[in-house]
Amino acid sequence: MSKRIDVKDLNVYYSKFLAVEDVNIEIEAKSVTAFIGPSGCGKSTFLRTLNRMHEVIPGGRVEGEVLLDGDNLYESGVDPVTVRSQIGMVFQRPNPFPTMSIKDNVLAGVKLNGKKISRSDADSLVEKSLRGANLWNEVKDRLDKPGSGLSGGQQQRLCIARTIAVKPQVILMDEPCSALDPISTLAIEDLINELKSEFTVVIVTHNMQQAARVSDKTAFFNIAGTGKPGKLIEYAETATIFSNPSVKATEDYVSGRFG
Amino acid sequence: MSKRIDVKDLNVYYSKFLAVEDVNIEIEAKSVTAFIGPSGCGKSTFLRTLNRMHEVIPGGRVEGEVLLDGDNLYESGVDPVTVRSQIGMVFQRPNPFPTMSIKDNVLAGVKLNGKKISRSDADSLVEKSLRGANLWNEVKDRLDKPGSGLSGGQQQRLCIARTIAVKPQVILMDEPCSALDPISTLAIEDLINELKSEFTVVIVTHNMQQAARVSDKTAFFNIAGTGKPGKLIEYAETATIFSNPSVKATEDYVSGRFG
Amino acid sequence: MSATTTRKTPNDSRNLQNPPPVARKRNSLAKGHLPRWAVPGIAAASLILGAAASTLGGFSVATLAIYTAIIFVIASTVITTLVEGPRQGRNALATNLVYAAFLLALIPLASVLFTVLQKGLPGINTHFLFHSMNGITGAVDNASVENGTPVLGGAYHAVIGTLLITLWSTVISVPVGMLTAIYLVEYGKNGPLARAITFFVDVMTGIPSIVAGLFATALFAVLLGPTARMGIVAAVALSVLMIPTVVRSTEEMLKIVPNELREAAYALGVRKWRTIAKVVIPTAISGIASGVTLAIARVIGETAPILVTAGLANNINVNVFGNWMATLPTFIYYQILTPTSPTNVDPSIQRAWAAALLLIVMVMVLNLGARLVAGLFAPKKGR
Amino acid sequence: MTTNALRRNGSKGQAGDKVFSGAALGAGILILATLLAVAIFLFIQALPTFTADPTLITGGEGFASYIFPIVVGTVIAAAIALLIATPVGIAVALFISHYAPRKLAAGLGYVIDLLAAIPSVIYGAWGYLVLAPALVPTFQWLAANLGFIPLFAGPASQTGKTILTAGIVLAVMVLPIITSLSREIFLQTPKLHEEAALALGATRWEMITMSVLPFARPGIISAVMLGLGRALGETMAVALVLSTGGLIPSLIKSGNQTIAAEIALNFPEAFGLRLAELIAAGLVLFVITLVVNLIARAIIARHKEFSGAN
Amino acid sequence: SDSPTATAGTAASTGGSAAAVTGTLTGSGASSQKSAMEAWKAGFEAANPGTMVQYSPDGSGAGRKAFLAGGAQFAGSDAYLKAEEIESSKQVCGPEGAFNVPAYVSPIAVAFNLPGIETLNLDAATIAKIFKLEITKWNDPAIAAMNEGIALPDTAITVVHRNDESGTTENFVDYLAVAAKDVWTYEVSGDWPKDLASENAKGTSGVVATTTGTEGAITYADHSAVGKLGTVNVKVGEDFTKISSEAAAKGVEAATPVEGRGALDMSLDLKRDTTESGSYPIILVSYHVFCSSYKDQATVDLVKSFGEYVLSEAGQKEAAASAGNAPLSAKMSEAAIKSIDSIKVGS
Ligand SMILES: Nc1ncnc2c1ncn2[C@@H]1O[C@H](COP(=O)(O)OP(=O)(O)OP(=O)(O)O)[C@@H](O)[C@H]1O
Ligand SMILES: Nc1ncnc2c1ncn2[C@@H]1O[C@H](COP(=O)(O)OP(=O)(O)OP(=O)(O)O)[C@@H](O)[C@H]1O
Ligand SMILES: [Mg+2]
Ligand SMILES: [Mg+2]
Ligand SMILES: O=P([O-])([O-])[O-]
Repeated sequence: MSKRIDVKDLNVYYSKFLAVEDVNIEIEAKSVTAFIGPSGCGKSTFLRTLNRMHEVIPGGRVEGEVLLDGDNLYESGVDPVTVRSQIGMVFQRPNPFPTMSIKDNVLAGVKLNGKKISRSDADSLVEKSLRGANLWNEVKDRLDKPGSGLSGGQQQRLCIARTIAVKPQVILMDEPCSALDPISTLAIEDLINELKSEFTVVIVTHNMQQAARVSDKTAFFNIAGTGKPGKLIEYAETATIFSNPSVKATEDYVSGRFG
Repeated sequence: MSKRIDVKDLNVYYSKFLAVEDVNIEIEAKSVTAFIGPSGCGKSTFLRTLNRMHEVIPGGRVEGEVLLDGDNLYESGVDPVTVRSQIGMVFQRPNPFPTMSIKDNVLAGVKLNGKKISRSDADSLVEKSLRGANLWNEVKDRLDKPGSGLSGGQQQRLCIARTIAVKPQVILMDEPCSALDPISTLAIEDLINELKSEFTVVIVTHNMQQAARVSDKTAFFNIAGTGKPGKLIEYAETATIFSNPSVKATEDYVSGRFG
Repeated sequence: MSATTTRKTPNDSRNLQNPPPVARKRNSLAKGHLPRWAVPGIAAASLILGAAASTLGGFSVATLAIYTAIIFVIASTVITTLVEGPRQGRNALATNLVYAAFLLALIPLASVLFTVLQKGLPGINTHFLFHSMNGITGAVDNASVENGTPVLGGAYHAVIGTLLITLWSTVISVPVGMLTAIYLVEYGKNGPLARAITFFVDVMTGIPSIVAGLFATALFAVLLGPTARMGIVAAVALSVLMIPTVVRSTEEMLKIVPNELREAAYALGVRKWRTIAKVVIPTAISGIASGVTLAIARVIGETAPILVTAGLANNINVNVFGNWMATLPTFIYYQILTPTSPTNVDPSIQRAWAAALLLIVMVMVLNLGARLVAGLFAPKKGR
Repeated sequence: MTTNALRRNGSKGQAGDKVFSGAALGAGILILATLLAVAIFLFIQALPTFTADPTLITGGEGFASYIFPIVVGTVIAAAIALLIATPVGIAVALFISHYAPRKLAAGLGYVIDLLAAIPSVIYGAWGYLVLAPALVPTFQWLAANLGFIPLFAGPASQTGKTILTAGIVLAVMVLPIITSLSREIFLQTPKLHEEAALALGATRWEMITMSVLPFARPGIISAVMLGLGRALGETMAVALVLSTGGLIPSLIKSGNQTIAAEIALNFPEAFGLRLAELIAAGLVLFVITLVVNLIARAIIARHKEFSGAN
Repeated sequence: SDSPTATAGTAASTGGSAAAVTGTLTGSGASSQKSAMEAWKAGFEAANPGTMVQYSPDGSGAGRKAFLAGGAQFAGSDAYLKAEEIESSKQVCGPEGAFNVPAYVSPIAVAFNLPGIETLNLDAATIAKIFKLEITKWNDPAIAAMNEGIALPDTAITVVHRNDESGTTENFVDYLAVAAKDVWTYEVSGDWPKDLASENAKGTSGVVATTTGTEGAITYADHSAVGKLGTVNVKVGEDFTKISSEAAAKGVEAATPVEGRGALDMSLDLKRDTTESGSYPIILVSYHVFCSSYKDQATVDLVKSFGEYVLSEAGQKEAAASAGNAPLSAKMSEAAIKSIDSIKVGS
């Protein structure tokens, strides 16, 4: 099962600083949406508002609505925990739990919430998730070793496996491949394609090729200058964005002639 | 001034684990060399042996020789501090000093050398280095703010600026652009091209296009399987590696058909 | 391009079959670096000079050590500065001072431990360990001194008292202290209440132990009447002393848990309290454990607050909610300050030092236990 | 308005969060309440001192002139303790975290922690049995050679039981507090930042000053404050080691007194107004701690923006 | 185990007293009584199975305070209750208030550390001058005059006094203020005069240890605790009296009851300037303070039987054997027992 996301008139603040201004976007269920744009334009910031992770940052707050299949995430009475267990997230920097083994890292989302899970279910979930993240072969012999002993790329894939394991309805990924080699990247891209058949995926990427390869629709964010808020400039079919964008800035950016 | 690096019969260990085996490579002065290969094959590990940063990791040690213009870095009596001040390094993860302002971060390495530096020299050095890292415009108004307040991409560019500022003879970069957007990436690539005229640059990258764009020679590392040591498979002119590699694995890797 | 190499033009072949250059010059990277024997050399010279200097002004091992250390620190700093430059000189100085500080810190430790062992070991035996002081009078001590028989009476009752009172104060302080630290780091958001708590916790560290004792006495006098002296009152007094240490060390440790980990857990839909309990605390557990151990060590040796809260007993009492109790520090205190037999103080002094040894061993065991616990949960990598 | 599906099962498990945050808040408030109760207790008990006829106060010249020398003595003892223990403690912590061979480090840390395990009575006994006599020759040397400095004015104490000795004993007692807290924090310095410094060609010491110490700074200040609390409040060791007396500048003569020791020494026989005086002395100590902590806070706050956390 | 002396068998029961008493008796007070109290406790508990005595040696002041607050059933004190304290005792003790009985006599030695010299003869004025820091050398003519034939060294005198408030100090300076009133002009209190800066230490054991460790040092301390230190023979009348239990008992004989007290009260005014040869004037009489009535019969029985045990010949002997103090004279004991016997159940 997957769900659609509709964002209406969203402003995102860090205390008084308006980081992202007036975003309206509709993300369809069972699709992959890519966010692209120059560094600092607020892609990560906006992405975090989609599962209320933005609130975790001191001073972080939003105005506007984010609807998950019509239900406003920010309506009073909505528990952010519920939101986040339905909308998973993979971060820019790999952050496995240092106190846990590789296996426990994968099971973290399940176990930390105190859910009981049988041994065999756990084992098969671990294997499935790690295979999905293309990490199984590398770690299958050391599932009980700490996750922090892996290389950067391995760690990031572990984090992806961990997110997949909770089977969310939407998966947000903030430059998930920026620490990965092409092989792992390809595997993840394949995985995203697989996930798409069941889940809604939103991905921030700096890699134009990646955006072109994996996404159905692409959103281009830009920023007018330092201290100014980031804005959604153009949102359309990926093919359109890369071949026939309607805004000049988008064209400049995707063709690398920017700035 | 720049120097060449010759590596002879180098084995790199983490305690008893042989991470990289028997590397022989000659890196020419005033050139850009790219290291590519799948995740976990030991690129970072090997790169760190080139300025003895490997020793910082518990259990990290090497066998063999690394010659900087004929002087063995690992000869007894050589101070790693001397080595590192001649061979700078930019890391995979941005690591600005959180307790220093942006300006002090740039000057951190310069101040170490104890040379008194006049205010105006310092200012111009800061500007030059930040411009070189394509960060000047974004931070020029907040040079006295902490470096940790920047976005990931901005932080990484700050680290590059910091390394450039000490004017080392060799610059090692471990996936310096993996957290950067295309614009910053392009700027850094341009910068590498500029640096090449004076310095020796070694760069680890997952981005094949980047390797093709910036490097004169490319080294392909590979690993036979988990627990096996990484090896240097092929080392040649970048054009050769990408168009006419002599080893099958290289060809598979650069064309994305690997594994 | 250095001219110091005899190397020919670089060759492109991947196999380095060329023999290494025959007459290589001295490694320019090693230039201006002290040879390996320099440090032992300077040390030996310092020892000789130190011996000379100390004989001038009355020889003793202490002055020899001090002079040698000072000469070594100065000489190696100066020589390193001259040969390797001021940066290396400063580095050498820092290294020397850090080592010297460590050795310096060992001196009182060694001296105290030696004193305690020397004076305490003779008194350690099963009689001492498993008997109370019940019925031991000055006459008993006089008899054992005059007849040369073994000293009677032991610290068993005080060991029980120490364990129980410390256990209860830990049971009170650790939850309160840790929860407070959690409030400060995870919930307080540096608001006015959090800042007030942080500040007053610091102030609390300065409460003299006797005041804590008097406070607990007054508190229980209000609650239960003036006769209320018992183990639990002492435990409350000790808690007042312990809580700030627990809060402070836990707070510092929680603060340095990277936010990334919290975010990772939140993003998995983990509730905040579970994130704190299962991710944040385990990551910081090693530091928290040593903070708690420190806090326990801080109060387990307290005398003054126990005297006014738990009284003094010679007999075994396992009930912290009734009757008086002795602890090892109060036992030691009275054995030293008012010996059982004023005329023959040796048995009391022996019991006091043996009890001190016992107390130190207890804290050591506690320390080891804490480390073990910490090791089980601590981050699996790192130093 | 349609019901929000996210809200429906939203409260499930939320109770845990409420209970936990409530407990955390409760604990914090309990501490504040306790401290307030201690302050009220001190104030009520001390009140007679402030209303009494000044001639009835010990010394006969009112509370201020009674307490002033003891306050100064307390500050001297604590200052000596911190002047010794802070640099040594930080250096020992650095030794364990960054200098000692890795395999030894944990054991060495444990050894230093042992200092915290020794009860204050034992420090007191060790202080007057071992340390004080051992210091007598040094004091005599100081009096003979540096006697022109008021701090070392002679004649030196025959017994060695001086405020300097008490300060040294306090330093030893405070050392493990500073060391163990600093060490834990030094060990947590992000590898990234240490490597950043090393890669710039920093020596070990430069790496420490660039990344370790700035990162640990607030923690070090907290550790020192904890140590200060111990030094200010320590009763028994000072009572046993110090040969007390009126305020004198010389550190090597008997004399001076600390508040905590003054309370401990006189409390058993104190009665009526005298008792109120001693409690008032405790209140003064409380205020001193408050002021010192205010200053420490201010120092930490000044560098907040650049704090190492996150 | 709670019976470490099981094999030693010293605490032999001397036959139960008439009425079998049980219960816990709580006392608090002078630390100087701790050793004697341990002996009384052991003897009393052995003779009366089912009883427990707990005594906290918190100090006389703390003990009196606890007693007056109802926190202890009796107090041990180095000084008798003052009139206003007796007045305030009526709150816990009923209309007749509390009373003092002597329980413990301790001679205070003036003890010094001069190798090879075991006794010195000194008069009150010289002792006062030494402790006033006016005489600073051991071979001072004033000392030499009274000690012909003793080779006095040219050592500096180091005065060691108590740094805690103490009954020993109070009795010692009381002696100086009375017997050498021209020299010793300081106020009599348990605190050593602030103006006389010299070495000091906590507790009797502290001053003894410091004196023992410092050659040329002199102090004052309970006679039982001075160990190997030399002691001063104090001039009484024309003779020098050597310190002893007998001489101390004689010193107590010379005391007179404090005026204006109730019939039960046995507070004593010590006569420090007695000239009766063979009596030792630097003595400390330590009291037990009881209520004249307690709430219930069980408590009354317990208090009476303990109080009387302390004053009995057996009790005084046990204490002397353990604590090295001087026993009360038979006459004084009898009078004190009579006082205790009249304790009754109050309203
Ligand atoms: N915690 C924070 N507090 C205040 N401002 C912040 C914070 N994090 C980011 N910002 C600011 O918000 C803006 C958007 O940052 P954000 O990290 O969302 O950009 P981004 O598009 O993800 O960049 P990158 O591609 O480098 O990751 C930037 O100007 C940044 O400086
Ligand atoms: N600190 C360490 N201790 C032990 N083994 C390590 C350590 N760091 C890395 N390794 C192991 O060494 C091997 C090489 O790792 P390295 O980080 O050099 O790979 P890499 O090629 O840089 O990978 P990536 O592209 O993901 O950065 C891997 O098997 C890794 O698990
Ligand atoms: Mg981002
Ligand atoms: Mg790497
Ligand atoms: O018995 P003291 O009051 O002198 O301790």
